[in-house]
Amino acid sequence: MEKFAKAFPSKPLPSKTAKPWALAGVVGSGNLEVLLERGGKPSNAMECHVETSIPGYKAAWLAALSDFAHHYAAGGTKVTINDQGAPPVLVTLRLRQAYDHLIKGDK
Amino acid sequence: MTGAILFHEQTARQRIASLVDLHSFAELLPPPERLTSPYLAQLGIPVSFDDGVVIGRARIGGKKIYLAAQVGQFVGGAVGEIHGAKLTGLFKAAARDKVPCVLIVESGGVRLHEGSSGEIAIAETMRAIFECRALKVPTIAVIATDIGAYGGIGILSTCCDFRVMTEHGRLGISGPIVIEKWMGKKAYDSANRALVWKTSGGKTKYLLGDADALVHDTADAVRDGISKFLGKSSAVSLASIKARQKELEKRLKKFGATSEPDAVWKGMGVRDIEAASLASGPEFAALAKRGK
Amino acid sequence: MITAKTAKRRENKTERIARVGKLARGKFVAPEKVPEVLRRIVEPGDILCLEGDNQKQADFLANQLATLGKKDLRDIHLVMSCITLPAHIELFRKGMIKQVDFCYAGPQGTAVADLVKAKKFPVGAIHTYNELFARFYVDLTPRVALVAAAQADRKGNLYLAANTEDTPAVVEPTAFSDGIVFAQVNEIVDRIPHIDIPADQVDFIVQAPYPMHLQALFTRDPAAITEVQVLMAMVALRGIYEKYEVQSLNHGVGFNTAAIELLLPTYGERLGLKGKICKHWVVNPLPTMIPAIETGWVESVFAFGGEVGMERYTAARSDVFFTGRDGGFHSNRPMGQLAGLYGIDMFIGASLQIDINGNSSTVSKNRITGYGGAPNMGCQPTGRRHPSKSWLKAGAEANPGPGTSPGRKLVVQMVETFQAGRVPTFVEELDAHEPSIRKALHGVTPVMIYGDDVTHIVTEEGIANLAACRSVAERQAAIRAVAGYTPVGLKRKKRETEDLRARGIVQLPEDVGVRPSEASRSLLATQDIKGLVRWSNGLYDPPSQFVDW
Amino acid sequence: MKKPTPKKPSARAVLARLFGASAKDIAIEKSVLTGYATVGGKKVCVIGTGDGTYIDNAAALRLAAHVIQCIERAPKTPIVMLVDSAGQEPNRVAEMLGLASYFGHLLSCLELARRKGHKLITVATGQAVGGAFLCYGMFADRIYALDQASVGLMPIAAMSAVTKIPAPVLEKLSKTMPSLEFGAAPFALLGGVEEVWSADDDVQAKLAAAIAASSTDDNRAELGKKRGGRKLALDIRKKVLAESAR
Repeated sequence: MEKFAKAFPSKPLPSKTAKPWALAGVVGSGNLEVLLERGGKPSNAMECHVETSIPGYKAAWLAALSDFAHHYAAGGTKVTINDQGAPPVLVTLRLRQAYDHLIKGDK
Repeated sequence: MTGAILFHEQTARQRIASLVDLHSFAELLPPPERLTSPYLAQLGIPVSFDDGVVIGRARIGGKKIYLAAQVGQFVGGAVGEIHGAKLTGLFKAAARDKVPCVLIVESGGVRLHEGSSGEIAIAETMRAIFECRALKVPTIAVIATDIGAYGGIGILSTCCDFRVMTEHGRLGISGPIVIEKWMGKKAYDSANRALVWKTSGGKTKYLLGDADALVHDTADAVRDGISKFLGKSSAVSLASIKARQKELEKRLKKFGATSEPDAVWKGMGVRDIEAASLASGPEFAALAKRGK
Repeated sequence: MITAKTAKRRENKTERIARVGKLARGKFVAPEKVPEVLRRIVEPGDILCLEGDNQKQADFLANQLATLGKKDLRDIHLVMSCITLPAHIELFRKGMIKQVDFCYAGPQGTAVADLVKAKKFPVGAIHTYNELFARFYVDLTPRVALVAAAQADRKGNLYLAANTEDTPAVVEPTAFSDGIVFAQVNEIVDRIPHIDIPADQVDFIVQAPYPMHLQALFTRDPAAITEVQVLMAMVALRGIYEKYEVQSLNHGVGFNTAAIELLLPTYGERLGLKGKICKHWVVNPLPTMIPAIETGWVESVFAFGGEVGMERYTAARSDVFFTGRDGGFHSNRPMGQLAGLYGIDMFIGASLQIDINGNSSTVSKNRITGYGGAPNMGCQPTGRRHPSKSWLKAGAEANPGPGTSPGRKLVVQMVETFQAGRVPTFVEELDAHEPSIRKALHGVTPVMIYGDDVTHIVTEEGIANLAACRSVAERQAAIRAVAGYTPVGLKRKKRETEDLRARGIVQLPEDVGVRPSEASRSLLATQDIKGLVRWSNGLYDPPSQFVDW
Repeated sequence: MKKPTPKKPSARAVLARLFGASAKDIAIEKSVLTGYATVGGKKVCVIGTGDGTYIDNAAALRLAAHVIQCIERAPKTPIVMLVDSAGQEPNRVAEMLGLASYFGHLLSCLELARRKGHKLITVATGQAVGGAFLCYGMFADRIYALDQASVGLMPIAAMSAVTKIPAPVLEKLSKTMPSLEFGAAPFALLGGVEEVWSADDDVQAKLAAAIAASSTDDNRAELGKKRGGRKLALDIRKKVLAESAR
């Protein structure tokens, strides 16, 4: 297992979201779960905590998270990831799904 | 035919969302509480915030239910200490509140990485299920995926009042790979998918009476299947267990020497095996005429 | 007038047939006599064609050939489409082959790489299909061809059923140059449904004790299509199919394109694209096309070969597929490749590796697979003259200068940035540059599709329009922009990417109107093989390994 | 997997130790035990397995039939369940016929007995592993184990083989996590066994006392927490109950 944490600059989250937290994905081979929560500090950063079963890809992780923080207004959120070897594309996809879910709720 | 969401492909959370009334699900011990397995953490295996089972309160068609959905992808949906305790607590809550309890099963049984704790948890949950049944609180297991209900969870599923299955669902104790290892490839080729499903799949279980409903592989169909049983319960009585004893004796006598699933299908009233193989849910039930 | 030289070639054929003598009854040879017959009809130095592609195989004849040794047959110049069977490898191990010219070695890719390392694989060249078929008429004309057919009648006419494939391309040059054609057939019958190969082009026939090997190469189980592939399919549909109004096309065999096929009746319908795109196809009878065919998207399909289990369905849909008078499916590989070269708006396929210049390859140090037919279609046919909307639009984007074609075929590479096991698809340099491989191939780097031919690369990150790039540096930047988080992708510069995006050379999913969170398997017309059977009204008979009911 | 090796002492000897002379009325058919005996001068119903046998569809039915008979003919008689079984034998026909349902039926019969006032006491006498322990023994009101009994999910070697985690890693962890350890004593630490009886104990007296003290509430989670072997289960369960009551 490899663990790391980092905060990325991001525009603040909309003041109202449908839910206080959202979870996307599952922990399974080649997959991951992303827990996205309101209440991270400060409001202009996305705070990320990653635990991954496959060490050695930190650069790709940080780049993917940084890009997400850049493209989405996710400031003031806390992202916690349990990963079992998901490819970066799934990381981005799950982040987007969790984000959509947080903002819009079920359906 | 287009765009149907297959129930067996959904994640546990998606299943819940698509089964219950909109916005009715309130998760108990939700992910932000971060109740994760200390065993897996010690072993360097990824943990999950729900420990492989999502539990909570919800409504289906306006009726209150307790609901659990196992996460098959996470360590095979296997039951560890936390996972098991969540299940036990949920069934106990259902008994306390006299609210039906639905378990969306997807588990290979005890989580080996956590040793005997998971085994005891399954036994405790069985006790809690029977607490519900004694109070005429319906307990319903939904078995709809290939991970299905195996090992201790296979046994546990048979303790519930009702089982709703799809053709993708498998119910048993030992899985095909274990049996193949034990008996040899000749006796059981685990790669023969058609044979595997005819041995443990929903259709055969429905024919034999071990599944109470066989529904299409969609959330809508599963919800209808569940709804049918929400108002019912099958309290354990002397008459019921005596009837069951007879039925199981008869089954063993009739098919005990048979190794071909097709013989079981024919014996249970399926005339056109090929058509029945292709049919699913109620279409199959109609072809089979289980006569229940 | 017959010159001395033609007389000599014809005499030689007569001698060979005379040597067989009573081992055959007329044209017909008993299975157990086949090795001896082969020994007598093949001479050292012969060009021998062993029919077999990535689908059907003259496997009985190949297996019989492999029972012989170097003392029976030597110095053979083997020409064949696909090295597929263990028997093929055996011929090399026994040292019977002095040269081989072929196209593809999929299942034996590892064995071929081993033979190359052991210097037991004297390769002339790895070809594309049409090149090899062409050379059958130029400098690689077979003296003996061993082919496979479904049925023969008593006169020796052959019926090829759903798997015409390479057979006419092998038989004709052989038969019309005094070569010997030897066919294995599944059965000998009084009447065949129709004649594919006339008896006077066939010298010997054996009824094989087992039916010819057929590989279910094009069956893709919808259950294995991932949501990422669905996302890419949505992006491709909007960013390429819709944009260029692609009318005629070829699809590869991968899951990416299978996802597109299954999105047509759902997502495609919703976009109002029915009747506007994807009308004419040059592809094998892909089971995943059944829903699109059943919903009326497809006007015609011409195929290189058949597909196991699609026989009844294709016969029932003779309005779409090419069929004989008897209703039987008809395929033809060289004609299919030709159609794929000149006749279509778009080729779209996947690759294992793409380099920074857009060159792609399926070769690695330990696996040499060759090309097959993809490069015949995945290239710019500068000989093309007829216009189409798509061809002109893509041509205009490519900004043709004087002295170049006004149009462009869309040549699209559709890949995930990582292969299974986190192996990056995008690399700075292809494994195919490995010196030992280049040496064995006489200095040729085995590139599947050249970067110059590629117009677009689609990944889960978006689309790179390479045709619209104005410099090598720009093309490299565009590739990095869609290479995701591979080492190649991590080297991209944000400003460069933004600039390319502003100019439409790089498009993210949202730039083509796709919301990634919408990408769901539920958009597929069916999510499993059983659904395909239902869509076909029970006419599709999937191979048993795909059946769990 | 290894074929089961019969554990010593034999089923008969175990019965004699638990029930003295009254054990003679207990039938042993294919290592499945059914009958009645006397404990502390009172009649008990006995069901069980011996010699580490496999339990199959037919065995489950025989045990169930005896429980039904006991409910009908000997109301409220305590039922003593003896466990010495290697589990269910992996078998395709057994699975096809629904072995899980046969086990579920046996459990239903025991549940009815409990509701009708029969006390349910389990004594793990030999192997008490896998499905065979879950399908009746672990369903008792109170569970005891002889100290030579092999109780638990599976030995560490087997666990290592299936999970691919090196045995030494599991060994080391089991020092702080008794759940991973195999045997009656660690199982008791988890609350899965009320008490382990040693060779020196007067087992008949212990059994009589156990029957007398039996209660139908499931106390295993409490025990597990108190004994420190299963620290989370009770709290998690309580949390579910508390949050759901809100």
